[in-house]
Amino acid sequence: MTGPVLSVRNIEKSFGGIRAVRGVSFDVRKGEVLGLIGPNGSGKSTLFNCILGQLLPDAGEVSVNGRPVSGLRASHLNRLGVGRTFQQLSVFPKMTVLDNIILAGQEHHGTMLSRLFGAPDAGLTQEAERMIAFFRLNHLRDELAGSLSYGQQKLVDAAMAFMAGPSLVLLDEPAGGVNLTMLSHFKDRLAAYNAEHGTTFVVIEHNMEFVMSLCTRIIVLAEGAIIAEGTPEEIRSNPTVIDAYLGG
Amino acid sequence: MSQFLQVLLSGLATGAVYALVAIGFTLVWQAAQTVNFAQGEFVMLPAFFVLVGMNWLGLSFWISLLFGLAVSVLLLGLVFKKLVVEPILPHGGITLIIATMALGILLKESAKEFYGAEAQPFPALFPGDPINILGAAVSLRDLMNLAISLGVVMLLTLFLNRTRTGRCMQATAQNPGVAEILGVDVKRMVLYTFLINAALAALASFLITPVYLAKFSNGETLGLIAFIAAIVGGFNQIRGALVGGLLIGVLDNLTATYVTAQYRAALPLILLIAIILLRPQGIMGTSEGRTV
Amino acid sequence: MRVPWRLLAVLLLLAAAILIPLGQKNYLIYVLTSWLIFSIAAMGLNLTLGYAGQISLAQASFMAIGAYTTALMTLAGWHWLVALPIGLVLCFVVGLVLGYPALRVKGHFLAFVTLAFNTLVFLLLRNEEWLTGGTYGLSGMPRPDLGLFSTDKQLSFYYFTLGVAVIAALAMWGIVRSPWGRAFKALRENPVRAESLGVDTRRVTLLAFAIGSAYGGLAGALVTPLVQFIEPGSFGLAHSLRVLLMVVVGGAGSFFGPFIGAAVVILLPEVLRFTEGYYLIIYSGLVIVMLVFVPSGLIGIWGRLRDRFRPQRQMRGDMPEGARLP
Amino acid sequence: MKSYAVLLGVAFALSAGAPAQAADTIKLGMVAELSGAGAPAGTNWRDGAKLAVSEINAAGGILGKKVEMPEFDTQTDPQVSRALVQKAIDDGVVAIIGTVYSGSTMVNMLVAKQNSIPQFVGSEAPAIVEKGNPFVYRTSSGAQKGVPALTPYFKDTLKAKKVGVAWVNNEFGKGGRTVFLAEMKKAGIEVVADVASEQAQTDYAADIAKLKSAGPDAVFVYMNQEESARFLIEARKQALPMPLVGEVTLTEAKVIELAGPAAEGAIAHVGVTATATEVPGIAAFSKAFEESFKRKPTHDAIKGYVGVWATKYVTEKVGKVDGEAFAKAMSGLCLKVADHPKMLLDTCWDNRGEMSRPSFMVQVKNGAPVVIGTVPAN
Repeated sequence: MTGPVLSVRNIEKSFGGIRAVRGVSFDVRKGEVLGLIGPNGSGKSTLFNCILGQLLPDAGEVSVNGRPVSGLRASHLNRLGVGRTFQQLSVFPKMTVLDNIILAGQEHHGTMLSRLFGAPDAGLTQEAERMIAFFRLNHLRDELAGSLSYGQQKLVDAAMAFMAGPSLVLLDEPAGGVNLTMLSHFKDRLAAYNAEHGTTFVVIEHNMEFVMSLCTRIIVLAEGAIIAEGTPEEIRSNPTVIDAYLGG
Repeated sequence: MSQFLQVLLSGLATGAVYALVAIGFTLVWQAAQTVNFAQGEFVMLPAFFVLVGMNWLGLSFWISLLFGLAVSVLLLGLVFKKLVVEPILPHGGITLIIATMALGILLKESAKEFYGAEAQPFPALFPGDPINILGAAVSLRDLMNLAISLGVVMLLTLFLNRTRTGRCMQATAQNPGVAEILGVDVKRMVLYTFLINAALAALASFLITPVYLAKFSNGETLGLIAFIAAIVGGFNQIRGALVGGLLIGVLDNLTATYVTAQYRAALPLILLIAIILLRPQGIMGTSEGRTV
Repeated sequence: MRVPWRLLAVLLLLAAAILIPLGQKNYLIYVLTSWLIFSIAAMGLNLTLGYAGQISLAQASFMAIGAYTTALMTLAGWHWLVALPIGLVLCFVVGLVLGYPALRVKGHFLAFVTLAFNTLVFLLLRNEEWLTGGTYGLSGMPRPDLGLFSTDKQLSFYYFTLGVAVIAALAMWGIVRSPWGRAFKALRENPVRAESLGVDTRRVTLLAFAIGSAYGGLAGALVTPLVQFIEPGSFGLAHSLRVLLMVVVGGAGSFFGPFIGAAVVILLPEVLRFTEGYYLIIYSGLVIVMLVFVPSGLIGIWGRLRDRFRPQRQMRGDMPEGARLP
Repeated sequence: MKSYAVLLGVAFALSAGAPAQAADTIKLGMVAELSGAGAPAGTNWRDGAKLAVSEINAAGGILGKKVEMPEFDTQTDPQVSRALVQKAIDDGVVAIIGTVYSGSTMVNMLVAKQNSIPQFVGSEAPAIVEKGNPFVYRTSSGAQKGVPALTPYFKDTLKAKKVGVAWVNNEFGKGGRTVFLAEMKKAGIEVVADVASEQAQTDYAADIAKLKSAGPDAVFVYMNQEESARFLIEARKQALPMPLVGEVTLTEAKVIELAGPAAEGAIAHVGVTATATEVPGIAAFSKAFEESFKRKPTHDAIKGYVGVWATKYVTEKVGKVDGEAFAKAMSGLCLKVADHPKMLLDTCWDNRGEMSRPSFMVQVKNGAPVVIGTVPAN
């Protein structure tokens, strides 16, 4: 694959006269871990939602592996190889961890009819077990997802996002509300997954420590536009970024 | 020509009453995200309250109308909101919709058990004597139905757009969360909506029952027609419900006269399916704001 | 050792269903048969309402499609077993065609479309006399003869219906446990997350509605040989509403709910006979009260009782960090 | 793990048997539309029958046994009615009294037939007696007898050349309309407007407009009570000029009450009417009914009343409770008022259960139906 995995071109989005995103463009190459940061109200959530198709941009285009995706429904986008995690807890609380993870893979296996009449696990149990082992969740395999701790649920959420073997995963504030021990385990797993599978990540995050240590490249947004872009080291020392954060 | 005019005018007169019911339905939909499947029964019942006032309490007809209106607003507005909608809404929209279906049965059967299964005559508000307009016989009653319905729609629109309370109600309907932040007493506004709905239903009841006769089963078709009018016209618009009501009233009569009487009941239904297929936001509706 | 218990209970009930009608009068057997038939219809609607969260008000119409298809075909000399699949496929296809436009739009549009459809079907059945016999309906349909087992007697027809109901229930069991059923459960618990994992809400819901409709057709196909007379009035909106309330009363979304709901609706007039005309008032009033306090239906009452007498499963507390953010 | 306890309870509740019946009473099964759309007709039917039962018991019962009449509410649902006829028979009734709605009767008469139980019905659809069922008997003439009785009125009295027909599109209305069309064809009268309306229809503007522009000499109106009343109200509004002629319903007291002045001048052929008070039996019946139920009897009340009395007369003629013998006795039977006063009028049944008796032409004058002519039994 030669072209960028994710390509964002001149995205514009206004809400009743307020220009939330002003002509943002960037590319993400295969295997990159891109951090998207910015102060509150910088437009990063709007941009994120435009990429995910939740919002229709006023102008510009988002394409994944060269295919325009604006306005696609979430399930369609997922089938094009885009996985995501959620800011809020997003597991299926009354299903077991194993079932949660099998579910995350099954829509990519077979047809609707084979899902109706085929094997009850859609042939995914082994794959799901591997994913569980990868995130070190073995002891929780048969627990109801809703009975897990907050951090554990975040892990399950991430495992689900990876289950379909996506080419691009969008992580929406993965570190929010997770304690330190758990966080380092989480970061370790994400990095390992990226290293093993070469999956591209786009991370939106407030926790600077987490972003700086996980990402290979960072884009800083302020007032709807890109104000800086570079490696974590470059961003850390960029005076514009520091101004934007301090100036609010 | 006189036949066409006759059918058109009669259709408008009936449609105007459908519109009243549809508007109430739309208001409740906006305020509480509730599809009230008992709406037809809400129109059937006020006439019986009036009959109770006249025949059991011995009140005069006009006093009974006020009595009927008051009881309707109390029972179908306040009590409905407090005893059915408020406790069930947290369980989800579907649960509430089903509850209103059960409520429809409850009201219908109650009217039957307490006032009898047979239709009852209901005094006319206006004389039904025909007036000849270009060969079409139109009664004062028809004209008054039309005038009152249009007048009420106009007053209601003025109220919603020009008064503070009205604007607060609109804000509540559009975004209760934001309305709350802006200091609107959301609960009170929702309650007002229910009271207005009950009053509109009572008014519709008083206008049509002289011709339709008071009968426990009257709500069945009326409720259905009201939804259809609301959806066809556009769910999020008062004028949508008005247009929908008039349209259905006229089309129903035209179909019965010129196309087929056997399938006259099918026309509104086909219209409904076509609208959902082609223009789900309704004829007058805007697609935004219909994110329910 | 939880599974054998449940299995045992189901087997016990099945044994009861086999033994109870023996030596009973025709009326009771008739009531039991219609209980089974309505249970099948309610099972189908449960898939639409309980699992997919969409209101359908056309279950009686699908029963009508099933009933008229089998009636016309058996009257023309075809075997019931040949007519049945055709009726089912017809219901399934009609379900797809009907559900497609309604499910494209968010909201409760399926309720309105099915409401309209139910009345349309009634009008068609009444007006197209050349095919359906109009208001006079169709009569004299033979009961299926299964070679060694003739269903002409009331009791043998009951066992035949029981057999069909058991097969239908097993199929439903398979459906809700399949990967497709899992997608369904996921949709119910967290639709946004499910969509983001590739679950196509519209298609899954549409399929649920179509399968639910086919169950309605199956119930209708059994009505034909049971009553041996069908007419449009037996498939009106009131009947759709009745099936809907069965699902709700029993417990929408639970596997056994429809059986309980159907039993309640069929038997309640018997139990409340002493109240004469008031039973519908009492019934609908009870439904509203139930929706206020136990929206999950009679099954939900049972669940609550169970929770009261049994200690709840402990939440895992080994990693209690992280505020449970809203 | 959830529901078996509940299911089990239900199952055992079901298995409770029916109570044993006492041998010194005779049970008649009142299977009628006590709720649902048919409730007005059904309750009148029941109350007429109730009056007959109390009179019969006061006069010593049937074959010296006291009469009981358990009630079964069909909810105006044909399938329920079928189940209830079965239940009534399981409970040991010797005759079924009901149902009134033809749609229900068509279904449940099969059950009574299978069990050889006589059944008096209030239904008027032609199809009921066309099924060769020897156990079903009408309590009023079917449409195919009642409607033809009108033909001479259209032809000779009104001298109509072209007529219109407005009918309610259910099995009742359709039956009447079919017979009417055939009759008009026979009589050489042209039908220029054929207007169907829905059951429970409320808006008759289009129907009347159509009739008005077709301009027939007279209109035949064949609808249920409320529909008739709404039709009359709209007809008056649009000043429909020609005579409106109905069969039975159009001049009923309820219709007159509902339609008010709009009912003035409406004409109907009535099989047996509570207004025909010059017939002594009918006058006495009306009086007794009003005393018991505080309202005027309807056509359906008279039918229920006659049905129960006929059960008594015929059972006593046979001398025992025996469905087969009852059916044999009914075939071609005539009950003369002279010997059987409670039949109210001389009544005969043919071998199919169709009934005939003298009937009346009635017109609404000054808000009350007045007999304007008598039609002999046909």
